[in-house]
Amino acid sequence: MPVTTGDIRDWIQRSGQVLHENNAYLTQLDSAIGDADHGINMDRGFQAVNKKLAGMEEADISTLLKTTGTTLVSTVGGASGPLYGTAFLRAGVATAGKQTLESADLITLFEAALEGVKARGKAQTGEKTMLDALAPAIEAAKQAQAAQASLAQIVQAMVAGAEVGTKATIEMTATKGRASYLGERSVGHQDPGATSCWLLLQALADSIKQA
Amino acid sequence: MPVTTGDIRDWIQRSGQVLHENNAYLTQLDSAIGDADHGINMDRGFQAVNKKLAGMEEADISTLLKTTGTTLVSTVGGASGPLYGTAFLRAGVATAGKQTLESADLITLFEAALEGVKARGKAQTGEKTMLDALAPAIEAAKQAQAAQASLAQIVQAMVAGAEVGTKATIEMTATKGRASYLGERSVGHQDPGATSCWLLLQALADSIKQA
Amino acid sequence: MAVGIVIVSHSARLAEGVAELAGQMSMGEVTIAVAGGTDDGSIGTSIDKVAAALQKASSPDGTLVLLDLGSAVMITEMALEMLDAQEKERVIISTAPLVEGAVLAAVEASAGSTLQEVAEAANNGHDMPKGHQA
Amino acid sequence: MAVGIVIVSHSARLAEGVAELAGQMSMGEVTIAVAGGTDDGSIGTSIDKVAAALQKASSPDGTLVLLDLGSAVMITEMALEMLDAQEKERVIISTAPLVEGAVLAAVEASAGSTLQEVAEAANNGHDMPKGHQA
Ligand SMILES: Nc1ncnc2c1ncn2[C@@H]1O[C@H](COP(=O)(O)OP(=O)(O)O)[C@@H](O)[C@H]1O
Ligand SMILES: Nc1ncnc2c1ncn2[C@@H]1O[C@H](COP(=O)(O)OP(=O)(O)O)[C@@H](O)[C@H]1O
Ligand SMILES: [Mg+2]
Ligand SMILES: [Mg+2]
Ligand SMILES: [Mg+2]
Ligand SMILES: [Mg+2]
Repeated sequence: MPVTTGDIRDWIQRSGQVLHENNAYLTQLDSAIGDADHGINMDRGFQAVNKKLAGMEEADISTLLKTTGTTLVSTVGGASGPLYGTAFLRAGVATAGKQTLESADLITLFEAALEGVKARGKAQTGEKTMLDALAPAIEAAKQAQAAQASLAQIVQAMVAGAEVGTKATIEMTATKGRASYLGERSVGHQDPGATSCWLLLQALADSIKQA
Repeated sequence: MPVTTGDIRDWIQRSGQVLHENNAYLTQLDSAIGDADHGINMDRGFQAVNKKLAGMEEADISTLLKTTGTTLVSTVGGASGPLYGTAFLRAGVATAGKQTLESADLITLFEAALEGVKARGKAQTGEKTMLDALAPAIEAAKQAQAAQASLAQIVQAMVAGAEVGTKATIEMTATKGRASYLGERSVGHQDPGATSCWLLLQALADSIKQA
Repeated sequence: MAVGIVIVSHSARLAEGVAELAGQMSMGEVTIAVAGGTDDGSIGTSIDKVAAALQKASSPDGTLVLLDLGSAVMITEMALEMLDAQEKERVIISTAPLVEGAVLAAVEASAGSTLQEVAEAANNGHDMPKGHQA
Repeated sequence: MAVGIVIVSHSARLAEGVAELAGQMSMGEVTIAVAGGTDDGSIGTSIDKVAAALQKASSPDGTLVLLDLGSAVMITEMALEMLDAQEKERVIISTAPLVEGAVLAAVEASAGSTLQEVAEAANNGHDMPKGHQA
């Protein structure tokens, strides 16, 4: 079954809920290697997103994603704002005109998001950022797709890839973002942005399962 | 006639008056190559000094000078605070125990002040600062003394030396203080601190004439 | 007209303080616009504040943007992307230290210098003397 | 106990903003005391405020003082001269850029580093990346 507009809407709403529930957790992760606001930032951003989307009953997939992007840019207040903002904006552009998303469309969506984050933050994988969850998630999705997995399985593979990637950030030294101010001392801590990325993918998996 | 405690008190009071009258002028000079507050700073400082001294009827020369110094340090708020503050403090130390000041004592007083300004600001003459008024004033005093001039004539010579020195700052490039941020553009403007130094010496000459 | 200056900071007080300090050296001859804190007043950056500050400090001679931390660069770039190409070309994002760069840029801009000169002056803030030289 | 940090600025808002920003990165584990503006609230420095901040941020591990402009060095040194020799020895006046130095110093101090290490971390603020590196 392809992903519908309703699934995307459910995903974004669910993301808001999940990030709200994980506000303290993400903020605590950020307190170890940053400025203790990542949970606050993401919660604030997605609350604004969902308030905005509530008034947009007729929006299609692309519009939902773009609106999420611009709203995150305007409301998050931290580095994750322009980063996730660009990710969702590019995802919106990549899905223009689509009423549903097949596996290939979903991978295209996330590849566009990945390119957006890379372009915005000038980071590569291995620098202990959200990229280290997103990039392996997409790799896993592609492998699952090559192995003829269903769309639901592909998304499950993304979640698993993001989980592995997020946990791998623990051993990384941060070279981008505030955590880079800690240098070697950033080792031993899980990156908050990678963690929120993993949570967002988990929310997508749950929305698709639900559907 | 030697300089008395009353003369020193009169000098400091008169300085307050002169600086008050020249608040706008000094501030305008500072606006060209600084932050437009030198007149405000000096006026505020000497107002505080004179309020302080009003309650110290029994103070001797050294105490008057030291109190002036500490009060300037506490109240001026700009670079001229620690600089003039140190100058007056050192002058107070150099006149310890003196009930009156002969020519030699006066020169000692100002040499101590000069050393204080140099030590505090790590500047030399030629850097477009108050030193460029004070140092030539002392040079002129020494020459007058060597020529057997009276104390009043020596002080007059100081005023003349400070005037020449102050005007010479117009052609100098500032290499210390805020004016140094202007680099070559500081040329063509008279240094506010040199100007206030000249005014202070003029006030001393007037106090001695008055006596 | 002088080059305009924009101060982007995660803290509203910090941005205003920098503008206050730098403004003292430019005697009101230079527009120094601030974008400090988030829209709801907490610590962070706001694209709307940055865009408004860019607008306010906009000058035919150009605008120099100074930032407190590297993480403010991204939101500033997104604000710049909202400008038309011509306006965008007249903006430089400085890598200079915020306070020192802003003071030196304000001095330079008040002398009527070009955007390039103002940007270079700000860069002298990397090694502004704070021993006894100044 | 961590190395203490003192922020000396001509502007009260600037000093408080820097403390706010740097404090975010040290999670309350580091005392960051401010001395901003004159006693009457105008732009300038106050020896009493500097002395009070030095007292507040005093730590057996030492104190790092960061300044906005070179002209704040003199009043800071006079405030230091009021301390006893032993206390004075535990204070370093940094030449680092104020904002960048304070953030890096706060991070370093919160890790329990020595005064020398905190001072060196602050000095990395001279070239804190503000392009896309951070
Ligand atoms: N240049 C970058 N590229 C990719 N991700 C980044 C970059 N800088 C920061 N991040 C991500 O942003 C997260 C921090 O987000 P957040 O705390 O909301 O912002 P801030 O650091 O401004 O407080 C980090 O954990 C990291 O994953
Ligand atoms: N390092 C220094 N040594 C000697 N004099 C100095 C030094 N720095 C500044 N000055 C003097 O101080 C004057 C400026 O005083 P003021 O405007 O009150 O202080 P600020 O520059 O802090 O606003 C200058 O004109 C100069 O004469
Ligand atoms: Mg954060
Ligand atoms: Mg933040
Ligand atoms: Mg001044
Ligand atoms: Mg001043």
